Amino acid sequence: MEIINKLIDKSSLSALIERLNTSGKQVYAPVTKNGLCDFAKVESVQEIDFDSIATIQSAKSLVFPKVEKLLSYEKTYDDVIVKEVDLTKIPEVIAFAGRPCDAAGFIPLNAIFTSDSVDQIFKTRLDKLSIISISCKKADDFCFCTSVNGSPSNTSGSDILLTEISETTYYAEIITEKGKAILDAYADLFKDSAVVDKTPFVAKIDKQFSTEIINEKLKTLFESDIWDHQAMRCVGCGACAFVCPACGCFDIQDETKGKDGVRHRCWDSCGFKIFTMHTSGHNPREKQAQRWRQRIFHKFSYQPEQQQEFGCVGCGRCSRACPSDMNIAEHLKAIAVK
Amino acid sequence: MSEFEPKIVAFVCNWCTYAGADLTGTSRIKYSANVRIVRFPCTGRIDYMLLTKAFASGADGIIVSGCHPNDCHYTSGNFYARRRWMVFKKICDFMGIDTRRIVFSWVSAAEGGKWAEIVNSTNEEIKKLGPYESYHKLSTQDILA
Amino acid sequence: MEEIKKIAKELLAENKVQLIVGFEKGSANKVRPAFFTKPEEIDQLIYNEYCIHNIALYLKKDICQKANNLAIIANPNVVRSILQLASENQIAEEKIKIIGISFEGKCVGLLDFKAAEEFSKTQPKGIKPEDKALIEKIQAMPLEERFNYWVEAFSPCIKCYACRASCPMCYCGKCNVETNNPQWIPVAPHKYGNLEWHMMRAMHLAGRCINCGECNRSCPVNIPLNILSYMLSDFILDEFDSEAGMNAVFTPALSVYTSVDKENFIK
Amino acid sequence: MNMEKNTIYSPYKMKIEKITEEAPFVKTFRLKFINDEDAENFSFRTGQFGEYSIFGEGETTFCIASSPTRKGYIECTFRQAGRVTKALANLDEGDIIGFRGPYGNIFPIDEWKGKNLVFIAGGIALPPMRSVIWNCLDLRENFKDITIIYGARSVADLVYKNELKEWEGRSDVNIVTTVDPGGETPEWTGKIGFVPTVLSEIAPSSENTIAIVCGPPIMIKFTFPVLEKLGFTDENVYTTLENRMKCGFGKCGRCNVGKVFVCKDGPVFSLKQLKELPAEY
Repeated sequence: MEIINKLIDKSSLSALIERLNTSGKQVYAPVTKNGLCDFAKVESVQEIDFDSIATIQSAKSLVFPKVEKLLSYEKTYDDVIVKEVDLTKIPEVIAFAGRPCDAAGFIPLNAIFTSDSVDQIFKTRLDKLSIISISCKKADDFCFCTSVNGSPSNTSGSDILLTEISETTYYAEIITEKGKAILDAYADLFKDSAVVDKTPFVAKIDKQFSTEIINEKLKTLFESDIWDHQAMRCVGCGACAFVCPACGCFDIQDETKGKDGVRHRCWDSCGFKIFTMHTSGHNPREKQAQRWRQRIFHKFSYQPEQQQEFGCVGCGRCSRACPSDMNIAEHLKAIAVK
Repeated sequence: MSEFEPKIVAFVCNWCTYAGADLTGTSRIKYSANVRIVRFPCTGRIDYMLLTKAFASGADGIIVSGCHPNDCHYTSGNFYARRRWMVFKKICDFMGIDTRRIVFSWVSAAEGGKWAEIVNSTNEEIKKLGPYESYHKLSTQDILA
Repeated sequence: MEEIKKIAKELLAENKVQLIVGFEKGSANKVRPAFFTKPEEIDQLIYNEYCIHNIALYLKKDICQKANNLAIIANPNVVRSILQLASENQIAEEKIKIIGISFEGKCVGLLDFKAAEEFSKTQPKGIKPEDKALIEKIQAMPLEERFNYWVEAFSPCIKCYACRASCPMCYCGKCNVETNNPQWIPVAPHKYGNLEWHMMRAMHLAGRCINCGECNRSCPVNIPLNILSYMLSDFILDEFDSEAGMNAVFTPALSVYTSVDKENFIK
Repeated sequence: MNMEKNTIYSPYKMKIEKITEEAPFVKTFRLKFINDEDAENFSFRTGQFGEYSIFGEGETTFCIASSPTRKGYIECTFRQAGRVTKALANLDEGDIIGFRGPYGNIFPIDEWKGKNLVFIAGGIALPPMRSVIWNCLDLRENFKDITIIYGARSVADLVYKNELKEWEGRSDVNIVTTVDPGGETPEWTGKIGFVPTVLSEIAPSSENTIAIVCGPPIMIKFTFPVLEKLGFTDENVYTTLENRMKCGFGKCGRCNVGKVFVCKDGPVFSLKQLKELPAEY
């Protein structure tokens, strides 16, 4: 679809949020509570934190929650009744005021969950999700989207991208059919516009390396000592993977209460020792350095080859969340010059 | 509506309280049938998480009982347990888990009557408190939903 | 700062240690744990008020386990962790040289375990006043409110286990949460799973936690985990006069007993 | 395959029709679909695997150990080791379990037509092999000589004892069984020695021959060099991997090795393919 250019007044956002809510859609947006900015359900525009550079966690939980029911079951005396999830109950959701990197994150995630075989739960959630992002006015030292094919005003992944072009106005690019559906439903809130050059209105983020170089370098670096060196201070937690918008690894767990039970899917991380450990005790990735290598290789070598998508959008969340300051951009830069 | 019948789980040691409970039975002392006894080698073996597991599995009250001090079959298991209970009770209190629903006691193999009293009084107390809804909701209903 | 560097450089230059665990400049305005094996690398070593990571954690990691001997830049929290680890037979005195630094940032030179014990005792203890106030606030809540407070506080937990991974005392090869036969603690990060996990962890650290606050610092969603452990440490100090991280020979409160322990709560 | 299922995580319900004790802690289940329609729609090919689940304990991964030529049921053989296998071992005939599958790729037996086959298996790794062995034996005229070399730690640990006997009795199969030194019994008439050693003793010709190897990592490690010495090229050596898996279709991420997912792109790999992967299996 060709991008439709529109304008929307800041003062109209309040009406937009309210009307989206009354139409039965759930609106999720960055909300700061107890000093933490994360996506939360909002009912009015006042609740939204438009200033944060990025939420602590990505928007991925809107389509890939940290814990999610895959099926439930009921055990009877001599049988088991399996109840599948009701996909029709999955709500329509708007991801509002996320960043372009949040939106871009859904692309590699979608590739994981829908290539070869389709994960219907994920797909339904994504189909029912509309993404209205806002271009970044600010960036911090951890942002590196421009190095991984993104930008502070990147449209990919978003259905509508808003860019603040004045104190009062957002420039709105309607990118997809889903975006157009929102435009059509609330056409009175939007005004026509010509194409606007967004560059002066968004943050400048220097490009530090390119995904092509990383991909090329990795071809010869598997046995390199760089992994030992970089992973030395890694404590082996899963914070990086869990806040990452593109990490899709999960675990499947059963929980039973009496005769009823559920089979859950919950986030998992390649950084954990037990992620790959066999029952026999044999572990293909015994050392933390191997697990760190897997993380980088998966995002910059394996995933591009399997699914033609890089598994990193440059949001810098992993680096911000890391307790031992493993800065992924810095490490990638080191790989690029290796 | 029928009266609320609490589910009470008793974690008891094999050597004293379990034998004591046996004595209650053989002495034909009648006591509340709301209690389900789980026998352990020693109170020192009772992992505190078992208590929360019991609540999570639908218990409304818990009794933990073993040998009197200095009577432990393994010399000191109940002493270690006593400290652990103190600390566990503290953290439960702090985290808002209802410690009125957890009763600790020493019941020796000769105290059949005391066992009946403990069970009956706990039963009465839990009846007053009602079902442990907040924990059951968190540990069961929310998960199955 | 210069003194620390001098000591560190000498230790490496004179081959007294193979490895020094310290800090270097990190990304943005952060500092980060770093490892030095050559005297010339020491120029990168820094120490300032941001160096609050409890790097005693690395003593149980491969890099330190492989070294025959090492030195560590140790603020009182690190010193206390080392003493506690030593008391649990996790680190030998002859293997480690402690470069002690007070909470004010003053280098006190190399410490053997005896000196470390003295140092540990003279340094301030406790947690931030706002954390203490939070404990009091929670304790003053009615039961149900307290329960809801914690359920809500734990609800953002994503079970990344950063609290465990960055805790020097969490060195078990196989954590209780990984025990799956039966599954002891629920794996899923739902509210109930989170409550049990943090409760279990606090209990396992009871009497062993040295209150460095690292769990709270590393938590990506800022759960006030440190106050759980602190509340227990405080209780244990009051009740059993036992304090972790003060002595290299020490048995944690829950591994010992006295015949006069309180039992007014036991029927 | 899961066409009428709501999601790809929904299992078929299967009834345990028969349980065979193969060795200490090793059992074989014969499973039948509860729903006749499922049974009709279901098909698999040799080499594929499935996710077997006990509701309440979780899922576990085994290959389908029966041959696709034997219709109407599937079989799996497992050693009791972890949480789910322990729970499985406690089940009785008539109990119900879940099954998702089939997943993964296949042994390219169509390409092996007119060739000699050498199967080399160790311990509990015979089950994945058994499917392909029976498949080839049921299509016996398609292949030339069939040799099976199977070893286990001890005589008791040999699985499929009845079938081993049956194969021994067949004139069109050359079977060699061996046990590790010290694992023999006084009655033991087979060989004594490790699989790679026995393999080099027997020295099957690599001429027009495919070798299929499956066993514990240590056996694999020492078997490949022997095969190489015998003149087997990497394209003619196959193995089946079993990494830790959860989902079975390349999403959960844990069986990712290099650019492949063992569950989706494997589990069957030729040695040539294996050598292109990092050694994370």
